[in-house]
Amino acid sequence: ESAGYYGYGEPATKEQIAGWDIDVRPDGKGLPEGSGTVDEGMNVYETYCSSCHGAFGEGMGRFPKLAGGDGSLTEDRPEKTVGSYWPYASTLWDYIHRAMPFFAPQSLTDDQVYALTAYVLNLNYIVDGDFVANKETLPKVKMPNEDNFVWEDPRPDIHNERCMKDCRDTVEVTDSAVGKNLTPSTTGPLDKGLTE
Amino acid sequence: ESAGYYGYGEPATKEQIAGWDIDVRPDGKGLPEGSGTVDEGMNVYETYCSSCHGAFGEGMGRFPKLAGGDGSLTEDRPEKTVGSYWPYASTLWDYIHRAMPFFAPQSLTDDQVYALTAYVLNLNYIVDGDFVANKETLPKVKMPNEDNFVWEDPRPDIHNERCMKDCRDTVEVTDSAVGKNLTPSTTGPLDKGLTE
Amino acid sequence: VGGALAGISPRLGAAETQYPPEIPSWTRSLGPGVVTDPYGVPSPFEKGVIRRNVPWLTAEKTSSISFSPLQHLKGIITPNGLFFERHHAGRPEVDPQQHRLMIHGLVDRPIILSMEDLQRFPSVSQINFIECPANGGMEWRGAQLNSLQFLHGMVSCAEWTGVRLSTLLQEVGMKPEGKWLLAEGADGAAMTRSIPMEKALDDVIVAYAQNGEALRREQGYPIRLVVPGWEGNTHVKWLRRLEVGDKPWMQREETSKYTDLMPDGTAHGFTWVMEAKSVITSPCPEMPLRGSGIYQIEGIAWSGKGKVKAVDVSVDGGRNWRQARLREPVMSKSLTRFSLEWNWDGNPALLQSRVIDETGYVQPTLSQLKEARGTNSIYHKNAIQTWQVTPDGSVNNVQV
Amino acid sequence: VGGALAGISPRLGAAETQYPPEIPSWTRSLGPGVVTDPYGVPSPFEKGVIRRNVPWLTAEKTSSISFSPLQHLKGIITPNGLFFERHHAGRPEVDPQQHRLMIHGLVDRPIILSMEDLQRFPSVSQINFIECPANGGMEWRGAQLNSLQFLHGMVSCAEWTGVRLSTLLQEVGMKPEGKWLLAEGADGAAMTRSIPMEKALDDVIVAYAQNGEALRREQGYPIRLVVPGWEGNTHVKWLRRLEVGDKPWMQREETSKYTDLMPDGTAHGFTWVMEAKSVITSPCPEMPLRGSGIYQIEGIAWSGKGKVKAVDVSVDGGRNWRQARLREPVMSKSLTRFSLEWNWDGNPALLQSRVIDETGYVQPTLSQLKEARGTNSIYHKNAIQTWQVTPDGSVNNVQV
Ligand code: HEC
Ligand code: HEC
Ligand SMILES: [Ca+2]
Ligand SMILES: [Ca+2]
Ligand SMILES: [Ca+2]
Ligand SMILES: [Ca+2]
Ligand SMILES: [Ca+2]
Ligand SMILES: [Ca+2]
Ligand SMILES: [Co+2]
Ligand SMILES: [Co+2]
Repeated sequence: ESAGYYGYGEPATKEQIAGWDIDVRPDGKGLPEGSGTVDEGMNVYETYCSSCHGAFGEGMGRFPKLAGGDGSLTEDRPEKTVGSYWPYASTLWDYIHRAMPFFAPQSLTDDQVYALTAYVLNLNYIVDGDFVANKETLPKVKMPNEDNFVWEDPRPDIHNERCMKDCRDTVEVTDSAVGKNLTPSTTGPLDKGLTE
Repeated sequence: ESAGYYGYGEPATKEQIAGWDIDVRPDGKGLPEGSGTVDEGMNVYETYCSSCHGAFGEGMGRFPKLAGGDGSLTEDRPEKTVGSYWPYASTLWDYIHRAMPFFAPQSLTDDQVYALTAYVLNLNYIVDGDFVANKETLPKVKMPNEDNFVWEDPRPDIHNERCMKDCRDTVEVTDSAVGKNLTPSTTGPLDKGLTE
Repeated sequence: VGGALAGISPRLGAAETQYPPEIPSWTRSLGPGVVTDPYGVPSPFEKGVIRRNVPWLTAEKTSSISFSPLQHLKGIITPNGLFFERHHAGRPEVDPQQHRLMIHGLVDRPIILSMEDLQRFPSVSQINFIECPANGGMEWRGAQLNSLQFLHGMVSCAEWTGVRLSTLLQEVGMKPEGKWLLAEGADGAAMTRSIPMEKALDDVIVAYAQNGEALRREQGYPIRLVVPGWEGNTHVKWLRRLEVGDKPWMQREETSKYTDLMPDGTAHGFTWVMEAKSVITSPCPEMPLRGSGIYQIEGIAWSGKGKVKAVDVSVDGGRNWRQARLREPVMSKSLTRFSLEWNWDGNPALLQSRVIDETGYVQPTLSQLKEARGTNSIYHKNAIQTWQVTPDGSVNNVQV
Repeated sequence: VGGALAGISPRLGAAETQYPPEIPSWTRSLGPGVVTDPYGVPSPFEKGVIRRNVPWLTAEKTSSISFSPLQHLKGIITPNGLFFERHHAGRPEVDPQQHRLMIHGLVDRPIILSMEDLQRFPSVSQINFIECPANGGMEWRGAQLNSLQFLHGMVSCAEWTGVRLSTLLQEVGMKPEGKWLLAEGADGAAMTRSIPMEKALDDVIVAYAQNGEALRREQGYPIRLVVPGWEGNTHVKWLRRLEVGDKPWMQREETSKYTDLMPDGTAHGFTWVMEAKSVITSPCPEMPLRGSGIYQIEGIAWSGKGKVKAVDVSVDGGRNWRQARLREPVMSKSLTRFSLEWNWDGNPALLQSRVIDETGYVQPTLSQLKEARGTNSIYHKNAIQTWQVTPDGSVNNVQV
């Protein structure tokens, strides 16, 4: 059938699309007018963000760290942050704008989101203190970890034969969950969450 | 696998089986010791049964009629009762014993059930007033409608070709549910039952 | 796009719409977290999607039926909370710790099984419909109810898991004279049905699970018989006892009830199979049309004898038919969905569906059934349903 | 057999047992009638069968997970009330009357659909599992949780009904440059994922029903994407928007999250497929053995690439394997049940299951995955699970 065969629904008007089309791509497509500085970002951040993510993006409890972790990706305990891990700056604008602050998503102005983006990038030493984020500057920000991403699935990375007999010599139990005291109750009422 | 291969559960003892094995067959298999007369049955019936089934088995509201309906099976509105329809007397003993009185099943003694069986049969003019029901007499009671049952499924009784085009000449709506005012509400809360 | 710094969620307000270009309130706030409902329930917006009963049909709700809301259901699985109900003495509250299954009679090793014992046997799962043979039985004499739910809602379909009767009968060592099986429930009706051994050994299971979880109380918790394709009443619920015998028991439910009275006064017993049936579920009285245009006529079909082979749809009261598309998966003794595109021009129409099953059986018309069986056989009314479409889009139950 | 005339139900009493030869109290009384629960709920005896969470895993229940009680589930359908949960901003309460789906971008006819509009399109049903790619992700470094539910309960399976994306994209007239699709949710996370057009046009649906009824709120009511076999996170819930574009959007969930960090510091993105996996569900830590004897080792297997071809079971930690029986139906990108009889002699044992899917892929060991990917890739841990059986019948989560 050709387009419009069923004819259900209504045409989406430009205004309606504008109200919902909030996504932003690495090439800057989707970024609105407006701008924000690192300093402005610091103010907004203190008001809406630091309570969960810490004054310098260091995280609080199990709320995510937003800065730091440089060079940790090959370590035993990697710290994946905006600075150490994220491949694109656009994602930061997009995500803050769509999902933060956690308890009131999509409540910030575009200028505020630009400012916060500038601030978080600066916390990660990716941009200088005089950086002004806008739809021209952001797509040009090169994230430190961008080139470490492989956007193709290398799997299957394990290729096994279906062995049926004498498939291995020894079997040694190397670890057990017994006695670790990490398992919530699996009968009766739910365990109370630690955060409540 | 042979019997007992899994070996789960426990052997059912004679006593345990006796406690649960309550079914009765037309040949009398399953009928216990004991007996009851039509007169005894009338007393028990008045105490436990007449409130729902009427003093003479004539039924109450939509509670089933237990007697009458003779010769009605070929009429426009057949009345299917123990007398007019049921093929076997054993079923009466079995059913009263397992399921009646409605609010207290399996509360009657075997003698009471024999007496009730005799009484309901008598209400239907199937046995005389001096009939004594017991495991000898009951299997011999011949029910009036027994021979009208065919214990083999005659279906498929309709054999259609799968016609696709011009399969009938006229189509006339012969009846409609519209306006009959019989349909409970299909949205919102449930209709209150008439009996509540 | 964006709010004001001053207030959080500044655009929230009672008079607001929630559709584009507005950003809905639920997008601008946090919802309740996980395990808010450790056992989940439907959205409050779905509160009309419930089982319903017809008060004037039965004397008591304890010996009564409730109907599945077919007009709202999709696919072939009936969610457990909406499976139709048929109780003869209410819905017992059985304690699975205390409940037992006794298997005895013409066997070498009569046994008593706890529910734990039962679950240790090899198990199978199968998706089967269950239909009460009285489904639609109030319509022999004429059109009465203007509702898909009340006309056809005594059929539901689930994935059943349990133990094959053949496994259990092998375990107890059936004697060669064992030709019949009595199944008995633990409800106040102590419901019983006689089942011939051939069927019992074929595909019958003692089920303990329904759509993945323990049976619901309304469907026989903790165990029931599933007798694929046969009268719902044979699927004895709250199963407590299985006795092997050499003859049928002629219990009340297979003599007084669930026998089919013919116009000549004879009656057919042991009419166990649910013959093939289908019904259009959309549109239907509860789901009328909204103006002319393209619709997908959709419905369900099933056969107690195996798989659905085809379904045809007519929009002119059975004069002409077009073959519908069957939706995967098509499974034996399970509901099967069909659909057919229809461009409604706004004129009156008479919609019908007609199933053909793998035995070649073609679903009959009501007139044919009445001619063959009269109007007093109550059960097994598997006739073609006619929905009358009027120019305003209303859909009504009519007979032609 | 029979009571006394004097009192009704004379044998009822608190100290009584309810098993043979006693007649249970629920057989000697009437239960509640039909529509006692117009929408049914499980027996109170099943109150322990619930979704559970692990409080120490996440900061907030609003961005958290709950696990399906696999130890209690049978067959392949997960009942809707027990489907696992994964929310990033809680479970929004969406009003289906106000909810809209917008389809725009590189299309000729951008449209906005109400939920009624959407349900008019031709629909399909398919039984598919959904698995969170973080299922079991806490066990890369060692055995932590001693519970089937918490180790593997982020997978569930349902019959989904909805409209093929290909149908919708055809309706809006996709431009030839349209190579990617962005799906966006209406929750507080406004969850987004980029999906390549090839997959979108293959088997993805916009689902509005789950096991016959409307989606549950926890699963995206009123509509979600079902992306068969792919990471659960791509199955965007509370779907509000589909945009066609020429490049992926590199959203937070496909960059910061759901990418797999390798020991050399590189990371693999777009690792969408859930590779084949299996786990023994009985016995398991929650369902220990009760003495030596015959058991049916049972479990579930699945593959994001199609059908399960075979499952093997080992009782000696992977030294020797026997092929298990697969239970019908075996469907593509659906859970499949397997079982194998085992006569337990009471000695210690190490139970494992290993799935082979239709591509010939054999489920790997944990050591193999660790060797290939290190211990920090979080997602896609589809390794063979080892259950340690001790002489007292206990079953423990161990690594070998
Ligand atoms: C009430 C707590 C809270 C507040 C306030 C909050 N956040 Fe968050 N933030 C979270 C949580 C929780 C997550 C993880 C959400 C998830 O699991 O998807 C998160 C995630 C993030 C992330 C992604 C981290 C990653 O590595 O993927 C960024 C960036 C972020 N927040 C920025 C902000 C900014 C900027 C603000 C202020 C405008 C803010 N947050 C306010 C709780 C909060
Ligand atoms: C509280 C009401 C009530 C009382 C008291 C009662 N019954 Fe019933 N009886 C019913 C109902 C309701 C049915 C139909 C049950 C069903 O739907 O399966 C029934 C069915 C029967 C039937 C089967 C009728 C048929 O045609 O299938 C018989 C026989 C019967 N009762 C006998 C008795 C006897 C004997 C007693 C007394 C010991 C008794 N009943 C007490 C309500 C009652
Ligand atoms: Ca866009
Ligand atoms: Ca017996
Ligand atoms: Ca507004
Ligand atoms: Ca019959
Ligand atoms: Ca006692
Ligand atoms: Ca991934
Ligand atoms: Co904005
Ligand atoms: Co007795």
